[in-house]
Amino acid sequence: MNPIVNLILFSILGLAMLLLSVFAITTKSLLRSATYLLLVLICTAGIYLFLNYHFLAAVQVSVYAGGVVILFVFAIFLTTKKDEALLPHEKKRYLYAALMILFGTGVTFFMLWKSKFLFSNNTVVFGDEQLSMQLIGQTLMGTEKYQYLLPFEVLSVMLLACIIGGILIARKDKEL
Amino acid sequence: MIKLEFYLVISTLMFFIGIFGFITRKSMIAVLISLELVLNAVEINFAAFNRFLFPHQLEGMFFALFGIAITAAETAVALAIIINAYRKLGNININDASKMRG
Amino acid sequence: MEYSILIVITPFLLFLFLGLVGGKLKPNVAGLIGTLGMGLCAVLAYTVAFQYFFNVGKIGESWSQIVPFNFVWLKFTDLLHIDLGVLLDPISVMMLVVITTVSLMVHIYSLGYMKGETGFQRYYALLSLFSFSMLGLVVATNIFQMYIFWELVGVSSYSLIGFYYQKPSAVAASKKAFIVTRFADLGFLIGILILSFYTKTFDFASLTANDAELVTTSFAGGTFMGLSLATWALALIFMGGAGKSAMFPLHIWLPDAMEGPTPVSALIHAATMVVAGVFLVARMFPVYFFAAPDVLTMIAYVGAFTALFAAVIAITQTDIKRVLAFSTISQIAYMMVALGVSEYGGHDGLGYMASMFHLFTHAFFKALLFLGAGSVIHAVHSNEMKDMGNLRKYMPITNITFAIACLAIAGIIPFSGFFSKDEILAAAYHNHPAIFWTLWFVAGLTAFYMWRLYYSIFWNGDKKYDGHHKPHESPWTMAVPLVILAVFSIFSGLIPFANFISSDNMPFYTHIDWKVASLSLVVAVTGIFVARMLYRKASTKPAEIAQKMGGLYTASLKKFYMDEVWGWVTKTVVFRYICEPIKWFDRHIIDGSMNGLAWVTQKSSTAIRGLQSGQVQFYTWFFVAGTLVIALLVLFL
Amino acid sequence: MNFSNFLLMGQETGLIVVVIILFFCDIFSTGKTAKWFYPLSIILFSILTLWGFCPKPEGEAFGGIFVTSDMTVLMKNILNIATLLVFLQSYRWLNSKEQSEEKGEFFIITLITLLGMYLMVSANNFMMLYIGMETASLPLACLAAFNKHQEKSAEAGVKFILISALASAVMLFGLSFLYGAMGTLYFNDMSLTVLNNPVTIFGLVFFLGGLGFKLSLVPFHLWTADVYEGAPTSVTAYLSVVSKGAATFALIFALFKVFGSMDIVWQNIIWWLSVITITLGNLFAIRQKDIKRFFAFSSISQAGYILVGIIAYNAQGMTATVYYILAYVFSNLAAFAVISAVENQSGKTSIAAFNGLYKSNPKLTLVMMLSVFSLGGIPVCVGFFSKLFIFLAAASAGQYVLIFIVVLNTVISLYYYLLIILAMFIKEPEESAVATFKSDIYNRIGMLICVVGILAVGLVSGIYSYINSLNWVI
Amino acid sequence: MNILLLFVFIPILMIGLLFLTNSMKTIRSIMVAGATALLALSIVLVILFLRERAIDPIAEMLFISSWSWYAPLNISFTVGVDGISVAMLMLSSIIVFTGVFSSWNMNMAKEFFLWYCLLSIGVYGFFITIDLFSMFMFYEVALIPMYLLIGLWGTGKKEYAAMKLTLMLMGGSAFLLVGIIGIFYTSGHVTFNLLEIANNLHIPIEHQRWIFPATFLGFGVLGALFPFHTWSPDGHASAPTAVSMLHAGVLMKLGGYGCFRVAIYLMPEAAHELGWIFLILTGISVVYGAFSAVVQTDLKYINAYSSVSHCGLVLFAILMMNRTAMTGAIMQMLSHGLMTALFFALIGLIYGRTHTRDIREMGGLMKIMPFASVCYVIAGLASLGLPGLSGFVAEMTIFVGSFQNAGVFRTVLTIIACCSIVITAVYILRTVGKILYGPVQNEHHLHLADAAWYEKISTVGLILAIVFMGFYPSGVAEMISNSIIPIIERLAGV
Repeated sequence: MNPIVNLILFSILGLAMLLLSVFAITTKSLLRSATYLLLVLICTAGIYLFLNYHFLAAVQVSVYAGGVVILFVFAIFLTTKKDEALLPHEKKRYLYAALMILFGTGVTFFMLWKSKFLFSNNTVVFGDEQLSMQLIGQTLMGTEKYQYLLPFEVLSVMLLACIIGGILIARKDKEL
Repeated sequence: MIKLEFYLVISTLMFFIGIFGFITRKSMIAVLISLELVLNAVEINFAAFNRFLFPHQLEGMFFALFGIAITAAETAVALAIIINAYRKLGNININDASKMRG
Repeated sequence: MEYSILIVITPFLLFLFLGLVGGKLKPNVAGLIGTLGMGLCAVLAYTVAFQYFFNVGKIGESWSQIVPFNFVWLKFTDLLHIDLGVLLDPISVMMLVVITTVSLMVHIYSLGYMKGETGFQRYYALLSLFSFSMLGLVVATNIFQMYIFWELVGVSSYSLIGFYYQKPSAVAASKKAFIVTRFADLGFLIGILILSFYTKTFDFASLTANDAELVTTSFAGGTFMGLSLATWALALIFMGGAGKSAMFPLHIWLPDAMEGPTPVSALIHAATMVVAGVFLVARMFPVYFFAAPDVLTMIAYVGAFTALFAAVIAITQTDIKRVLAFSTISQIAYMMVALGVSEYGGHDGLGYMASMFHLFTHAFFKALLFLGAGSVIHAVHSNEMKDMGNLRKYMPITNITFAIACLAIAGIIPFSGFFSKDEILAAAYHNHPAIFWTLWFVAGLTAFYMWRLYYSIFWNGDKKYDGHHKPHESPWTMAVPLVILAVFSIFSGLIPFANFISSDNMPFYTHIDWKVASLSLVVAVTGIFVARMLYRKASTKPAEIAQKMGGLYTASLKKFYMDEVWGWVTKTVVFRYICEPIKWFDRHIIDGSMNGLAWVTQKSSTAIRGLQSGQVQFYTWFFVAGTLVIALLVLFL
Repeated sequence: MNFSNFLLMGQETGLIVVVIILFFCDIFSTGKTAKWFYPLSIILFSILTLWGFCPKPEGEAFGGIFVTSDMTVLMKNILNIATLLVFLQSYRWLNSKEQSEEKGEFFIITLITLLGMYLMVSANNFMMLYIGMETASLPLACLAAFNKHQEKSAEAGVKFILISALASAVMLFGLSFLYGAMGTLYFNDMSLTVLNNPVTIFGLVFFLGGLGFKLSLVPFHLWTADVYEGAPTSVTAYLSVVSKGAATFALIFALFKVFGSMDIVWQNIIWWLSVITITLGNLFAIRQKDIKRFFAFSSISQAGYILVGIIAYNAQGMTATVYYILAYVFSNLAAFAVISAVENQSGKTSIAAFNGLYKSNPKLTLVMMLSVFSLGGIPVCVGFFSKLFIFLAAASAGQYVLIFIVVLNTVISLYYYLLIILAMFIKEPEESAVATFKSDIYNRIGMLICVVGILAVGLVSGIYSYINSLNWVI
Repeated sequence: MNILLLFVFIPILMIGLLFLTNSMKTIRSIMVAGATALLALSIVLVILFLRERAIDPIAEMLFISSWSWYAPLNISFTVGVDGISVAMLMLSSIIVFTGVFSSWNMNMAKEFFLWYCLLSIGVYGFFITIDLFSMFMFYEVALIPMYLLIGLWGTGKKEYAAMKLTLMLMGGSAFLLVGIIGIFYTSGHVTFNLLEIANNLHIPIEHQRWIFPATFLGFGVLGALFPFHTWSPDGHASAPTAVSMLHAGVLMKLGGYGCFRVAIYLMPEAAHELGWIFLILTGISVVYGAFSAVVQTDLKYINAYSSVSHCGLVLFAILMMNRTAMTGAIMQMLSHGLMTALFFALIGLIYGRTHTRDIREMGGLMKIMPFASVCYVIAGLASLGLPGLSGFVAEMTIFVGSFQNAGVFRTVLTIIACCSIVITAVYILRTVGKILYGPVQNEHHLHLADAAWYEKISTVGLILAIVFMGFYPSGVAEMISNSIIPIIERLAGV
């Protein structure tokens, strides 16, 4: 692909993502918010595609967009009464929050700007080749260095705990 | 040419936008949605670093992968807890969850 | 002569015995045991005196210092240590005799005087304690031993003044006596510290040896505020003496001390303890003379002023014991003057001898006066002159002995006071004419107020007494000491004192200086005559004269407001302007700052409670902001 | 694939086995056998705990993601002991009417979080550390909301999950920069490439923020009190001791192994964190009225002390810190044992409920007293020794000023600990005071262990020497 | 087995036995037996010590034993005594013994004595150990029981007073702890043993400059050093009798002993350099305490401020840094310990009967309870330095010793300190005059009983000790003085 086209596409994607993020956190309707989130997540998958991490993009779409957002939607339905508007907070809170994130962005950018080394060697050109599924599978299931069987297993145990916990907490209890 | 810092700038901005939402949103679920933004931003970081700086191993990418999984689990637990809170408190207004203080 | 230690130890054992088990004894038994013990002491003291003066004391031409007994009690450094021991030399032996004699008389006298008082046993125990302390003081071999016993006599004096502890005035008087003397002792102590720091010894013998060479050399010219350190040290030591001996302005405790039982006044506040200051200066006389002659001069002036001052006050007092007390102050001041005007060696040291001589005679006649006064008080149950008069008819023995004592103190030949006072005047006459004339005038005053006292008590109209309280002569236990002391008062002046006591321990010859003697006799007789005119019969003349004198009379009656001055210093300055502010400072500033710390902690705890608002979003804000701040600080600082 | 790797994971495997057994027992146990579930869990877990003390092989597994050494084994043992003590305390609560159905869940979730903590301790890779940490926190949120009948518990759950998720996000943000700066997440490799550059420092600070949340260091501590107050007492105990201990171990390994060469930077951070943590924790603790909240702030300030040991950056610091955690386990859990006994008896958690406790329950009071004395650093309780060793460690790094500030803070901490003593011994009991009661046998065993621990661990010097003899660098 | 360990084991044994019993009679017999055993042990120790000392006049400490404790940190538990510690042990035993009798009728006696024994463990332990670590440990062991002893069995503002006392003393120990750790590390973290640090190691002067003030201040707070003395009046006023006795009698001595043994002994250079600051503070203490006592109306406050003054004198003398003054300081500790314990015993006795400590509400007690009153007078006289009682010997040794220093500064300070003897006389006599003499103020007091037998044991025991010391000071002084030589040599070697 043409690098320039690439860049333009990337810029559009990035800008869209940021804009959608802003919408997601400013919209008054929870459902809309969830929808914007979904769009942001899909855009992110696009970003991963730019990085040639197709598998990651797929996971992003299926897990996030497919799973998490649906969860959100269910939760919203479960917890939101009709015509319940989300009143905004008092202005002061926005001010403080804004100050803080401006400060945070400033610090982070300043830090990035100061670390010149990151900018000097990032001209690596990466091709279009995809990561092979085999490699991903081996990495996920291997026990050598740079292979992640153990985290994978632990993650499964954790998910078990979360499921048990989630059910325990969310299920309706017998009345006492 | 797409540079690394583009990714970093996007992720940083998204990170802080998420934080902003986290602090200012009134509904617990909205707060959680903001949190998703934050986590998403971080995962972009990992992937971008991996691809640009250390493409020979897949550490960053797998970190992002596991991150997604964990985020999902986290969302599930958090929503369960929020639903539980909704039963107890009657709404999901985060300001109401401040009985304990001082 | 090791047995001389027994003189000191016996009263101590008596004290322990009477103090611990006295309460279980019958009062009389306790009193008798005390008296017998003191009798034993007296016998021992006489034996020692005899042996010393006629047997072993004289080595060659001079009187030696014998130390039959001495041990290290407490070692400070290799050089400085407190020894306890017995030092026998003319003055200490003389003092032994005086103390044991008077003490014995008082013991006997008290058997009658204190009869039936509660705490009779305690009284005897305390008397024994006092005797022990006083004896220990005079035989001290070193200045620190003297200080130890100095404090002990202070305490025994305190307990005896406060013997009637339920009487607030007695308690106040005892407290005053102790604190004033304690204040003086502070000077004494500091003086000792300075002296010993330079000389590295406490020992009297070392200090005084070879014309006090040790002191004069070791001080080596150190000065402080323009005066040499030796002067300071000795002046401070004199301050101790002045306190005990009631020199102006530290005399205020003595009149109040009359709150104690009269025999106690006789023993402690007339004959023995109050002369400790004189004894101290006498003991260190060579040191004073060679190392700090300025101090001696000061002593002379202080003495002269005190003598005059006390005599003037004595004229107007109406409490008979107070008259005697001021008379005591005045007479002790005489002794001090004598020391102050004295020089060293041979006839030049006449003042020294005279001082000791007067101490000796004064002890007897003043004890006699007090005991006589006690006898009177015993009879009329009052201290006030106005309650007395015409007592000669009821109390003949007391009357006669009292008159003898008055003659003695007035200095009428041939009573003992004449001889000793004459020597003092003679010594002053040659060295300080101004002082001589002062003393001369005081002698006249003395004669006047003593005879005023005498006439007021025993004559002064023909006052009748009610049947119930009819005065009567005292029992024999009280009369016998009076008689014995009267004998002493008459004859003790005839002792050739210069043979025994002199500034350099070399006997010398004295004669009566008739020019001085006649001057003093004239003024004494005048005084007596004036007193006789005014007080023999009841009349209004004294009151009229008092009226005419106006302010002077009132001032004298009020003791020149010295009590008030001191009262102001203690109550206002010390209590109100030092102690109370300190108390306030302690509670509010010091303690307040400690509590303030706690308060600040509590306040800051409350101030930051807002952090814990319960709002998750605030927590998050704080969380992220905290992280960012830390990052900023670490990155850019 | 090489399964011999699992041989090195003795304790983790054992734990999983226990979880599985309990899982099935929970599923298949019915009304009658249900009452055996609790003793069974205790016995199984005790066996696991005891087994932990058997010698274990050392080494790295899974290509260096996981490392086990005698030190990590000991740390896990300490966590085991603490967890066991928490279990022992929870008997009455779990058998209460509200909770009797959910015993199994409690054990399983707790043990899985414990597994997460094991992995935090043994992690030799930041990804592993992160996953371990998430495993340790997410289910904990469920535990915090475990008392479903209480509003407070629900609120605690919300607070915990939201902040913990944010903390993990912050930590991830930091980790991503660390990864960016060093190109790897393996501790061993990172320690070779670590450089004192802004990205690394930035990453380090954010990483510390994430762990600071678990350790509840100021300024990451604000959730602590609310969650501790709202969560069930046993969960609070677990949070305040086990979770904190695991975080400490993870932190100390990360700092020592990875950031050793930039010690000046993190020592500075830790210095300030420790000072403000202790001070703020103390200031808050002073005026608490609820005993669980009180212990929350107390544990915040204790976390500050832990940092004092870490700051030493040497073997002595490591030993002192581990020893401190051990001491803290016994001291703090003794207090929670008493709190839970009182709470289960009377339903009250206010400090005022403890007024005059000595008159009704002297033995409980003595346990509590030993506990607060130990926390306050009074000899001969173990807290005295552990504090002293922490200070000695800091002194070995020349941190005298820090020691001084911290020691002065102990005076404040003593003040509020004495308030507990004051309430129990001196204050007159309220009208509705806690009556005399007998706590259950399990809790009493737990208290006994704590008391023995408090009194013996300090005086028996062998324990410190043993910790000191362990190597922790493979 | 080292004989010194018995000092710790006996109280531990007592604690164990107390746990097992509940009857008042058994409790009392345990306490009396234990306290007597401790007293006997102290006497035996004195004899053994003197004998050993005669054989071996050079060794700095005797009966040294050392057990390695925390080997990785070079911490050992080391015990050993010299003349000073023996004297302090003797003092502690006397006061523990008499304290038992003074608290004969305590409510909750079991608990009281448990804490009491714990307190004495701390005190004994502090005096027998010669390594900083154990010293500090025992120091804190001794402090903490105070809180409950005052808080539970105290009177008046007891909670406030107990808290204040504990916190201020703990604040002091905070300084101390930093100092001790500093000593350990700056001397090369080889040992905590005092003797080894003193003789084989050296603390660099730049470290001494901060360690010396820290340790001195740390111990000084316990020694009621101005301006950190305010715990003392409130604490003493609220404490029960035996606790006041033990606290003022022994615990405050820990401060002086520690200043002496740790601050001065280990850091002579800094002591020379910075001693003057503390010298001024202690000088203020001496006079300030005395002046404060003059206007107090509560008996215990009077005595507490008097303790400030007397303990100030202890530190003052220690800082004079010569053999005589230091000997005096130790003697003053003994003397003050005994007489202030006697005071508190008597105040407790009086308070127990009259239920007031306000001197304005009392009067004429001499008539009502002669025994107690005479004892009070004796205590007062000891306090104002009457020869023949312990106070005199100690104060004179201090004054003479202090005066042996050259230089106007120290001389002037000594003279100022001397002034305290007058002020002491003022407040003692004021108190005695108000409460014992004069007419009886309150009719109800007329029927009060004199001291009971157990109170008599306690007071007479203390008086005997005071008198013994007052009459035979040279024995005590010599034992102490010999033990000071090593310290003096170190100071001189600077």
